[in-house]
Amino acid sequence: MSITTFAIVSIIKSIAVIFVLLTAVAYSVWLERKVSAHIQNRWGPTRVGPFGLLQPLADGIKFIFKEDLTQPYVYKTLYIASPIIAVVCAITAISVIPFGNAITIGPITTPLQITDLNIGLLLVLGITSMGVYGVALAGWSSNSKYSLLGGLRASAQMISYEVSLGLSLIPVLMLAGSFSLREIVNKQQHLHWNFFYFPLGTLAFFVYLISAYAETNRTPFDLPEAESELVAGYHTEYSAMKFAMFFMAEYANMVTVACLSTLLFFGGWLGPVFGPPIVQSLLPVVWFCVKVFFFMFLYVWVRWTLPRFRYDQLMAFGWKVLLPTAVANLVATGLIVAWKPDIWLVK
Amino acid sequence: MTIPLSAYLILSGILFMCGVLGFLIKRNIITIFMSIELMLNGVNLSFVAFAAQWHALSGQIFVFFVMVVAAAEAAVGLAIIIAVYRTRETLNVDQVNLLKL
Amino acid sequence: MTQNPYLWLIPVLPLAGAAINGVFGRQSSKKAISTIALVFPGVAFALALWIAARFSSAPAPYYFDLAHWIRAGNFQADFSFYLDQLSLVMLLVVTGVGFLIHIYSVGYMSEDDGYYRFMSYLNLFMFFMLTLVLAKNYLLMFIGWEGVGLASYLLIGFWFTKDSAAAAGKKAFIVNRIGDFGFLIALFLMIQHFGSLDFTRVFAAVQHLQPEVAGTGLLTSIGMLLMVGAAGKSAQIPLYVWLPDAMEGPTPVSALIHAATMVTAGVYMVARSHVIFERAPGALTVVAVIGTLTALFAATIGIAQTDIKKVLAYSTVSQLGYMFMACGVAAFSAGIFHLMTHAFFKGLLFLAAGSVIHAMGGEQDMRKMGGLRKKIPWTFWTMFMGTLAIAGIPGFSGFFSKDEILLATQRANTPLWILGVLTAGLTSFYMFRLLFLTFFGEQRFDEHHVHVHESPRSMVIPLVVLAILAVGGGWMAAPLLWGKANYFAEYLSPVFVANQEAPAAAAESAGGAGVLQALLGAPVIAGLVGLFLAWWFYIRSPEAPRKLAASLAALYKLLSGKYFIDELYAAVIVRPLVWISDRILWHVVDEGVIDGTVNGVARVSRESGDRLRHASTGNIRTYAAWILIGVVVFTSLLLWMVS
Amino acid sequence: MHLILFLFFGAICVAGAVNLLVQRHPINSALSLVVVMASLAGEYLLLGAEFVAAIQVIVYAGAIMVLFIFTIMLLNAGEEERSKGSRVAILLGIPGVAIGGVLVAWTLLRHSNTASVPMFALPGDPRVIARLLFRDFLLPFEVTSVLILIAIMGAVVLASKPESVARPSAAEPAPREIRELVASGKER
Repeated sequence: MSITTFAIVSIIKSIAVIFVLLTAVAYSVWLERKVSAHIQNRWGPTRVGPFGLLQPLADGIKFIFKEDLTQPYVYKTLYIASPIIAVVCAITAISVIPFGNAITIGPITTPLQITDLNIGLLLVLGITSMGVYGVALAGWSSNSKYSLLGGLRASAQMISYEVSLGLSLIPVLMLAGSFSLREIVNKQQHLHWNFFYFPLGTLAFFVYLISAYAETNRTPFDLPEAESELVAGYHTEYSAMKFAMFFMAEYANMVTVACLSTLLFFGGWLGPVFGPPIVQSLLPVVWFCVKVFFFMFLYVWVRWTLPRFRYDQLMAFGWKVLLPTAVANLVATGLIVAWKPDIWLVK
Repeated sequence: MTIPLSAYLILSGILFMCGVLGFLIKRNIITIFMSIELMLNGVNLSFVAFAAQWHALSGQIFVFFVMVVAAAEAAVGLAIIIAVYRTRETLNVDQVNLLKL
Repeated sequence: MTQNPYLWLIPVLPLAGAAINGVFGRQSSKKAISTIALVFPGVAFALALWIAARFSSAPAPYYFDLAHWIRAGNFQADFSFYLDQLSLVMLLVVTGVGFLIHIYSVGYMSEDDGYYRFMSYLNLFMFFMLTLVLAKNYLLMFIGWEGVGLASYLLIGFWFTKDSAAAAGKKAFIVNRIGDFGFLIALFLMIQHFGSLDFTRVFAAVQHLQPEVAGTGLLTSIGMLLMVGAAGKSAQIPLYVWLPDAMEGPTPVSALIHAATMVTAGVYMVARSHVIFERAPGALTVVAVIGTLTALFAATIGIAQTDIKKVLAYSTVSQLGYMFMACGVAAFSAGIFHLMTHAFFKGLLFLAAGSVIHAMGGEQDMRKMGGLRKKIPWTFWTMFMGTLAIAGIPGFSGFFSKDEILLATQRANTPLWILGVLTAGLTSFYMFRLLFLTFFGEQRFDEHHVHVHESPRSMVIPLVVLAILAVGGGWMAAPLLWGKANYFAEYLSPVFVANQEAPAAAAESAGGAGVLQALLGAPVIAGLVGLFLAWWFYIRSPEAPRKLAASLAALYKLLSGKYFIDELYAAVIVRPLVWISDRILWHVVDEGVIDGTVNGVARVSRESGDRLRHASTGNIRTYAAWILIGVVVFTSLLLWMVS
Repeated sequence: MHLILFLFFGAICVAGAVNLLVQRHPINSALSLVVVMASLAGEYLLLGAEFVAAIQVIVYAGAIMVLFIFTIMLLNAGEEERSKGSRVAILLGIPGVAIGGVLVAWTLLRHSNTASVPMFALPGDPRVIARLLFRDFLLPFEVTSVLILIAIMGAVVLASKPESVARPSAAEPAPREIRELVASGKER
């Protein structure tokens, strides 16, 4: 595999993944509107295409043609830069996510993953922490009190939950023994999913899930851009395309979180595989997509059922409840793993 | 293909000197504080470069400790800056020269 | 060497008396004070007599080590006491005459309000004098030496309210200290070379010292330094100036200290270290010369004095000169004999002068006296006895002791002998001048101002006793006249065993001829001539002295001005010293150097602090720049050193 | 190829550093510093220290710089105005930096013959680093943890509202008095 072939393959893979990601983002918007509607006993978008499937396309076109007005008092450069930062960070996180094991087309067999870094998980953490800049700078550069406050609250929330996110991942690492996501998945063969590593794995999963929701400013934790609170939080001053970018960044983050949770806790692409080799190589991807879809559904489901946290409750819960449990869990798993590395309570 | 060690050292030297210059020229306390962080980063780079050259991982360990200290310093420093701002209403370092509270 | 456990009691008893009087004196009555002041020295005197009585029973030198004092390496000095014939004589003189003077001063000082203080000082003086006399090593002797100096200072300056008394006390003490300086250096030399200060060990070391070491002037220098000490204490030529001023003190003090005991300490010390002086002929001649010169010099001044106590003071100086002359010609026993007789008649003369002053209500100037013969007969007769004794009239103690000295000097070296005889003449002249001025001629004071009265019994009794001693004291040496050996010299011979073969023997051979020659000897003639001249001047033609004084005005002024020695010392030593300490030591050294450095340091730190203050401007960027400069300098230094 | 990457990241670093000096608004210099840190992470990757790069991004770029931006936002620090400031800083500072630079360059060039650094020479494998960190450097690790604890407490106390800090009521006028003093801009 010379350098050139490697370059071509990786380019093809990255284009494919980005395309899939963007469509997934668009259709998660659709998913959200449909599910939220059905939760509220109404139909949601049905006019545009069968079951409203083309609604995201319509939204996209709408955003493109909308008037993009930038206020004079705005700190121009950062005002434009921040949505870009947000989107870039959200998308680069996908590069490390494996969504299936290897696939051989003709002479080339490549892992179904853009790149396999042995510090994969760390990179994801790094990227998410960089994501804070987009939000913070957006809030600040639009130069209005609401957006500033919204930006501050959002970044404060993301920072404080980032800590518990990181700590909740460490038990998974202890079980897997490596940062590389592919390695973690391979460790979860034969239904040894981390989720089933009762009780520590499950606890770790729930801590992860909650802090991930907070990271992406979703549902119970979406105070910063809640309409009733701070008008629209940090992206009040944004319109049209820049607003759409924030939207895309948010949903991209949701997708990343969903992928991560499946990989780390629900055994990624592992599932029963049968049929001819081509089918066998594609089935893991199907399993992976099913699990991701489930988590996306969970996102939407939680959003439209749970009430919103007040800001001090949110911070208190983050620091005084979530973080201690994450640490306790970490210590417990550490002890257990050190004591009996391969013990499984649920066989 | 290999890169001579001195290249890394020159880069860290430049970063360090920029940090020092920033410390001297800038008037905003926060910017001064940032130039200190820049100096620390320059040092980190030379740490890692030497670690790579001597094949001793302990060089990298030192980078972690530098980071920890930098984090602690940043936290306390910024708290102080906030406190100074609250009493002095200014961030210009030349006006913060009353040698008393 | 027999152990005698009572030796240490003799000095301690007066100390106890002094302590009790000193502490409880203020609130106890005069009677109680005087009883204590008399009982303790009295017991000491009795103890001394008891020891003297049993003296011949045990082998001569008694010793008693009271306690260890200094143990420094091989140098050792203890509180140990030593008694041999010489110190027994001194002991008897000191305790005897001292006790008599104590009785006398009870009467003399009774109406003085500092009575208890005076008595305790006297006892204290007795304690120090006895330690000096009974010491077994030079260090203990030195304690006594200093103590006696202290006591004399206290007693001279007893009426400290009087400026002149206080000044005289200070002068006495300082001049003594100068003498002690020489004495100390002698002690150091002894320690250095003989390793000890104990008499027996030092003299043994000196005895078998090789000639070449002695030749190097070690012994001569020690001798000379000891002489300086003695000169200081016994008021010889260079350091005699303090004695005439010491007359400021009460008369018993002058009698006890400046006649009988303290001033003789120098002579005793020289006699005690005769072993050193004998092997240092140079030092011995110096002693002799100083002695003679002092004798002559003091006698000449004595002639022109008008104050009765000053005359006696100068006569004491001159008699001490005689004693040193005796020691100088190695006739130590003669010196000690004269010391003893002098203690008797000089003590008597002073006490008599005291009672005259007492009678005259404090008047001391002879020109205001005259014709007291009838009014105070007891004082007159006792004083007359004393004058006869001191003038060397045959039959009285002075004749025996002084002539023996002159006899020894005649044999040793004639020029000193001639001066000696001349001094003898002068002595008798000024003594009889004193006698005729005070007791004969017409009264030069008006009756109703000064009602002359005889002194109380407590003062007269000591006078009588001393008069008897002054007369009888000399007969101990009488056998010399008719050929037998001089009893006193023989008695002292074991102490001065070294020069056994020297003059004493010669005295024996010339036994027979000695009688007549002694009687008609030059000193007796000189004495009689002095008597006749005094009679001629002051009885026959009272105006003669005035005429003579007018004709020899310059000489007379010189003598009455005491050769202006005091002024000389003041000009040569005191004023330059004061100038130096004022101009240089005070302004230049003290203020300039010491204060200068201290204030300098303070000023430097303050100013540097002030200058540095400007460095801390509060501007953070300045600090940063300074830090950077520091870093750069250090790294360049480091690199420069490394490369 | 690596040289190109090294030069690329190096150039970004230097550009970021210089930008930090040139920019007048602190937010810009803060962002340029973030850029410097990210490019440094790239350099670490080139040197093979992946874990360090990741940590650099997470800790430095992700946490510390966020703190800085927070402070800038909270205090809405404005443009830097040209106050005369200390002459010493300029007079001594600039030559000092120059000499320092010369010194560093001189030493480096004198040692320029040192062995070159092979790429990815040292796989900064987290497993090895962990073993080192928790065995050889355990004490420093614990000490730094205490340091961090103290820093947290310090920051909380310092940055908390004055009411919570025991401020003697009598001293209430202090801030105004100081403000006037400062406002009058009395230069030392």
